Amino acid sequence: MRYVTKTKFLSGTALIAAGFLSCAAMAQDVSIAFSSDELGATSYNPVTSSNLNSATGLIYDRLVEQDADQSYHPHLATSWVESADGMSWTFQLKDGVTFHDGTAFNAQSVADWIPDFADTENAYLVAAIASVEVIDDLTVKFVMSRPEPNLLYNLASSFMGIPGSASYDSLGEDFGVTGAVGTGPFKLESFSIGLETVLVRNDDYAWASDLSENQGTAHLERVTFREIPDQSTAFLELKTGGVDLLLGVPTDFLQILKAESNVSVIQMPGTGIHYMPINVTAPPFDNIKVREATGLAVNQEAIVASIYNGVGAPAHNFLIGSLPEAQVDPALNVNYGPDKAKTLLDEAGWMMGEGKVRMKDGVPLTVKLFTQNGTEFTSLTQVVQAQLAEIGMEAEITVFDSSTIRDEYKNNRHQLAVRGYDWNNSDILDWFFSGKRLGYPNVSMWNDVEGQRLNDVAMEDSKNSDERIANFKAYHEYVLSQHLFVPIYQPTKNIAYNSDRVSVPKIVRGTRFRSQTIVDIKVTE
Amino acid sequence: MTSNIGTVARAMTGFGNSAIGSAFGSWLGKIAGGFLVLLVLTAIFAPWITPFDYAAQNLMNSNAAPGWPHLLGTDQFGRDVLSRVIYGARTSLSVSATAIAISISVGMTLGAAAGYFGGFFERAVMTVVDLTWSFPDILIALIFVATIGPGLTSTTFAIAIAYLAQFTRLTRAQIVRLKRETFIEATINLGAKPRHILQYHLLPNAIAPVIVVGMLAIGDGIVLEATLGFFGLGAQPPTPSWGAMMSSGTAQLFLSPWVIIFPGVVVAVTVVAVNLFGDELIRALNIRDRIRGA
Amino acid sequence: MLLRYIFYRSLMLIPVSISISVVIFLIVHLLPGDPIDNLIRVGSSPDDRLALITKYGLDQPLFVQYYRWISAMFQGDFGEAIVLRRPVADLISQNLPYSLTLGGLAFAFSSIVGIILGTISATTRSAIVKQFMRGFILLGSTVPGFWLALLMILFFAVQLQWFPVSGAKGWDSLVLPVLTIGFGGVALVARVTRVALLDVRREDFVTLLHAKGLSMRTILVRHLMPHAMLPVVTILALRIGWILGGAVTVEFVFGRPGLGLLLIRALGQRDYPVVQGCLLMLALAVMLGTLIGDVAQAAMDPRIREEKT
Amino acid sequence: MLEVRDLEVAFGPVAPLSGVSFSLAKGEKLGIVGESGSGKSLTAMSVMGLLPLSGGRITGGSIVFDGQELTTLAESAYRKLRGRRLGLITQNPMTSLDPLQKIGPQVDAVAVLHLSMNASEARTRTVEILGTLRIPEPALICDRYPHQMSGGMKQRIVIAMALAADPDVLVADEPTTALDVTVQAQIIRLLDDLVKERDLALVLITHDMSVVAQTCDKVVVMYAGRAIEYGPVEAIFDAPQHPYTQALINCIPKGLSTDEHLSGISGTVPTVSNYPKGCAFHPRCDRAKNICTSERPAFITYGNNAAACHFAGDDR
Repeated sequence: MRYVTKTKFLSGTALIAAGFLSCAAMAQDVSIAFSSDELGATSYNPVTSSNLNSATGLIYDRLVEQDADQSYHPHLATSWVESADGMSWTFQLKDGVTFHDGTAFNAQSVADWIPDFADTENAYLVAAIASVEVIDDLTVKFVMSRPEPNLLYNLASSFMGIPGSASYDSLGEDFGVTGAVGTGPFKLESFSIGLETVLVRNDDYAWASDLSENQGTAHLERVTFREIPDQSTAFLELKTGGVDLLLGVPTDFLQILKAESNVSVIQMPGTGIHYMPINVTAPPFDNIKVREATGLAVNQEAIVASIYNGVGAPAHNFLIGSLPEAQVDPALNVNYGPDKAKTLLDEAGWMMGEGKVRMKDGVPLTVKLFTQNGTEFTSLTQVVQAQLAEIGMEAEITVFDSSTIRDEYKNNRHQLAVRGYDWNNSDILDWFFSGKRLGYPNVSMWNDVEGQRLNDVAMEDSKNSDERIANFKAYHEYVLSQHLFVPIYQPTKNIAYNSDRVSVPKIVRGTRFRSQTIVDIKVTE
Repeated sequence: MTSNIGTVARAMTGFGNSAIGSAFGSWLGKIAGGFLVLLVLTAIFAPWITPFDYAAQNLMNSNAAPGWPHLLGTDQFGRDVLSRVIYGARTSLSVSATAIAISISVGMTLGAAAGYFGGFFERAVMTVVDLTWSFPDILIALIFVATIGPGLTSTTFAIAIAYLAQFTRLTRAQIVRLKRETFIEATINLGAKPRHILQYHLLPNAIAPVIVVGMLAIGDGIVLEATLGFFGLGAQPPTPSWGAMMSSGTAQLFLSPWVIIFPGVVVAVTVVAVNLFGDELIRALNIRDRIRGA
Repeated sequence: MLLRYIFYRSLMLIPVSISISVVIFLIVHLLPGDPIDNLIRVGSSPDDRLALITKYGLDQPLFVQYYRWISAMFQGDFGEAIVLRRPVADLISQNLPYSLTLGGLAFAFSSIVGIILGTISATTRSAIVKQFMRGFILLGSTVPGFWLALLMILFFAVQLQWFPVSGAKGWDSLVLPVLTIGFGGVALVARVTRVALLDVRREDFVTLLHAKGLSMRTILVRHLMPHAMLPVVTILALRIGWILGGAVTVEFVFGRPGLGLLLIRALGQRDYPVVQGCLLMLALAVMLGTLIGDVAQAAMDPRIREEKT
Repeated sequence: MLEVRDLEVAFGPVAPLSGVSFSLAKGEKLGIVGESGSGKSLTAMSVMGLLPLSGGRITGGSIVFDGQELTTLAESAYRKLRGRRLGLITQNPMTSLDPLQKIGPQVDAVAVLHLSMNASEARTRTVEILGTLRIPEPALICDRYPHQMSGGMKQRIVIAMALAADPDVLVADEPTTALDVTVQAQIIRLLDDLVKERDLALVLITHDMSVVAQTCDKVVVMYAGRAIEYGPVEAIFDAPQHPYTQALINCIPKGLSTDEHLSGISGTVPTVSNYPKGCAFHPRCDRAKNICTSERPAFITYGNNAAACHFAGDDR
């Protein structure tokens, strides 16, 4: 605690007081800084909100949880059965679970909750559910309008934390702001938008998922989540004891953090990819050879080693390594190959002339390279720019804010861009390469008959998850063969904490650092 | 608004002189002027002066501390900081100077028209001017950059717009003052056309204070450019500008502080020099009272 | 007389406010990009997107959207944030107190310290003090805020650990932000005070005050200061807009909520109603500032009082 | 009452005033005359002890007031004289009053300060003085602001302030220059009356020789920071010794005759930084000889007046 550190500077009598303060601090009280991508949430209403942060998962439990290996684990649902045709799912619910307001969690809670999604931005999550039937107090059945192999994935999302209906209905618009009721290990005590969220322990909690070691109530009694927009400020807070945990440390800070004796860093496999989409409609990238050459110019390994200091992994295709659909034919993976890149450009008619830039019909090979503001992408883009220069391609960088860059995409004013996504499901392929979403999110502007067919099969004709995996893998391989983008980097998720004060499990379960790990955190000081 | 804004405007444009500080001041003024000349020359001859290519990356030698051959060290891409600071002078000075030039030309036109024609037109122009003047310049610039996209061009215009009010106000005050002077009244009475009077009599007489205030505003422009750079707008990589360098990841402040500290020092020294020199100009041209008149 | 003056001066604000609302609306809607992109997430279909556009009326012609916005505004309804999903009025009222506390304190700090320093610098006989003040004022008006903020944190929060690094809880979290903003403000006010004092001191009537046998202190307090305060009040009134919106960088670095940060974030997300609401608030504050400034001038200076009524 | 001897004033390295001497008794009126920049106002400021305001200081000579040496007087003691025994009337009534304060308090302050009166006593006195200065409705005037009044009226207020504590010496620095001609005459007449009524010693600074002729008993003529002629008004007008004095007198229009030739003085007054060597007037003097360009003429007494000219006393 900062105040403890401060008192150390004071004289003897104050030291006694400091002793008391330390005792108070031992009272399992931590503060956590959000990562920069989860700032600005204005509500803890999981149903209607479009922006939820990590604290949400502590207030609400989900029916199922997803582990780092992408497997599904029971939580409020103890087991589930999918019918053979995929047209219904039946869930057994955990017994003895209560909401923060004391009401019992049961099948009716689920039946009351699902319809709340209607007409919200999150409705797509339950779009395949036609109706919810209460079979008995602890059994609930989702009747589907179409097979949805992705249902468990959706149910594990933060947006599907289950709120207490009574409170949800009575608070209305203010639910999630002035009050929030779930079944989670912590209760919302106060929420100052843009500043901090204070949670206190739910002393009745006894229904953690098997991703947590601690199956009882949380060790921590009180958690304060803070919003700190500037990353270096957040780092300094950690250093000076103002916060105990930093969710989401930018990779450039890792080196500095490791030098701090009281700071430990946990690196979790990330759930996204940094990549460079290529606009296939904008010459010279309408020529597949130029696209392939562009991909061969990027040295993923060098990038990981230099700007990321070896943290994270190079990306050679579009999906994160832990997804089965990422295991494609190795020949299709994109690797560094400058010689082949030069040959391909020669073949495409772009010849090396006098200067450093290739020419064709008197036109230099100069292309636009867009990116978003924020250090993460701008550094990467500058290195990519230098690597493209190696094969004689001159890239001019423009840095946009996130809204403007989407507008550029939609108006087809782009050629290359450096961007990233964070999504641990193969349906991201549909999001970025479907011909229905040209411009944005389909930044590659790719509209291909065979591609769309494979997409439709994967999205709509998969009856179960095995089939879905096979279909998406086929689609992924076809996308790779068309050289629509250059995969670059798989970032890790970095969490730093004050190891003098708190203990955090070494192995973090789940897809990200969430409630399942936070209930295991202890104050050790 | 009242004439007191004049004192405000004047106060903002320079520090008043004092009898005692006078000798010391002109000595400082010489140093400041010399520094500025040197800076401009450096900016002009950057390609011949810089020891390295400002954009050449050497990832194996990133974040190197100041020493030989990289006198001011290297940044996270292994680029030479000294070369980038020198090239940055080019960007920062030209952006700021161009912006202020635009600001002056538009501001003088508006201010002259408002001051000369008076009436409703004057009131409308001055209302707008007063409002933009009281609006935080960083917000004006941020909104403008968001509207037309980032880059040096939009940064230039953003700065130009942010300082437009100042010049409009100053020119108007000059014109209003001059209009009352006998020789202008005489010219008007002789039946000269407004355009003629403005062009040949009023503007030439009004220009000196505007130029000096403009010179001082270049310092503010450099700071605003740096602040835009802090929000990731402004110069596009790999083009160096002082602002962009100072904001190139605040993580750098701990990892390789020289990347951020040197441009910061250069900005501070430049702006101080601009102010000192501007003060000397005001004194030399003896236009303190005319600037006050705004 | 003063009341009459305030009344007429306020009437002038009505046409100005209406024009400003149009300008704000146009600026906001001419920004490239739209808020819907920030709402939809992976998995939603293009039809969902269209549905949202219709839901928020973004498919309507601009003048229809303006009419809706402004007529709601007349009923005190700032609208609903599209991306942030809260009533804009709520968002503003949540952020405003932070801006007001920080801005108000920085304002008070820079006025009081600035006037004192300006007076000292204008009246001191010591060349060292004079040059020191000159240097301080020069530095204060040239150092970029974000730069100063970082240095403040490094020194006072990390090295000395006197104050927290960031946040908005407790008085001690206010010290560094107030000092950061105040530094520039103090320099500005000191500069204006100093120049104004030096100006007034050259006026004829001051000679006559001395000839009456009044002491320097009486002259300074009773006669020079009221005059010097005229431009100081003007500049302070003009700074009201800066207080509410100009602290963006400081809010960002110190992790404090505030109107500036809300505006910048909403701007990034193209959350039209929020941007419009914030800008309108700022514009009103600015107009109020100029009004207060003019009224204060009129209250202090009988010449203005008559000229304008 | 007041005796000034060889007064010398410097601003840093420049000495814009030197060699000024005169003396003045109660009831006497002394005129100091000269073109602008000749050092008239500096003389006034020296007497009032207000030179430091503009950055100047007395570097030589003496000013003795009522037996008291003023050049070495401490500021605190000087302050007790100013307003109490030495009154000042400044040139421009438009800018001589604090525009932010009502007339009443500005005048009251003098009596409060020097006569230890309370506010209401001081106000009674103010109203009374304003009345004696022929200001209509003096009680109402007290509640008005300076900008609401005419120039002549303001100058009367300034005079009222100077008189508020019954001073012995009144220094009037070009009191009429900024006023309309009709008002000028009124103010001069007013000053004249006041000297008689109150037995004041008046130092009247002006550039107008005719005012001196009408009003004063004695006159100091100044040129380029020096007194060049000093004596009783009649003597000087009868037999001016210095060619500059002569020229000034020639400038006065004598009557309304249409064919009269009004002479001006050719050339311009030199500025402080380039006072000519020798007699400062020689570049404009039609009688200048070699000696005038090299040697500064000493003061020579000739009859009742004294003049600094190499040819003073010579017949013309």
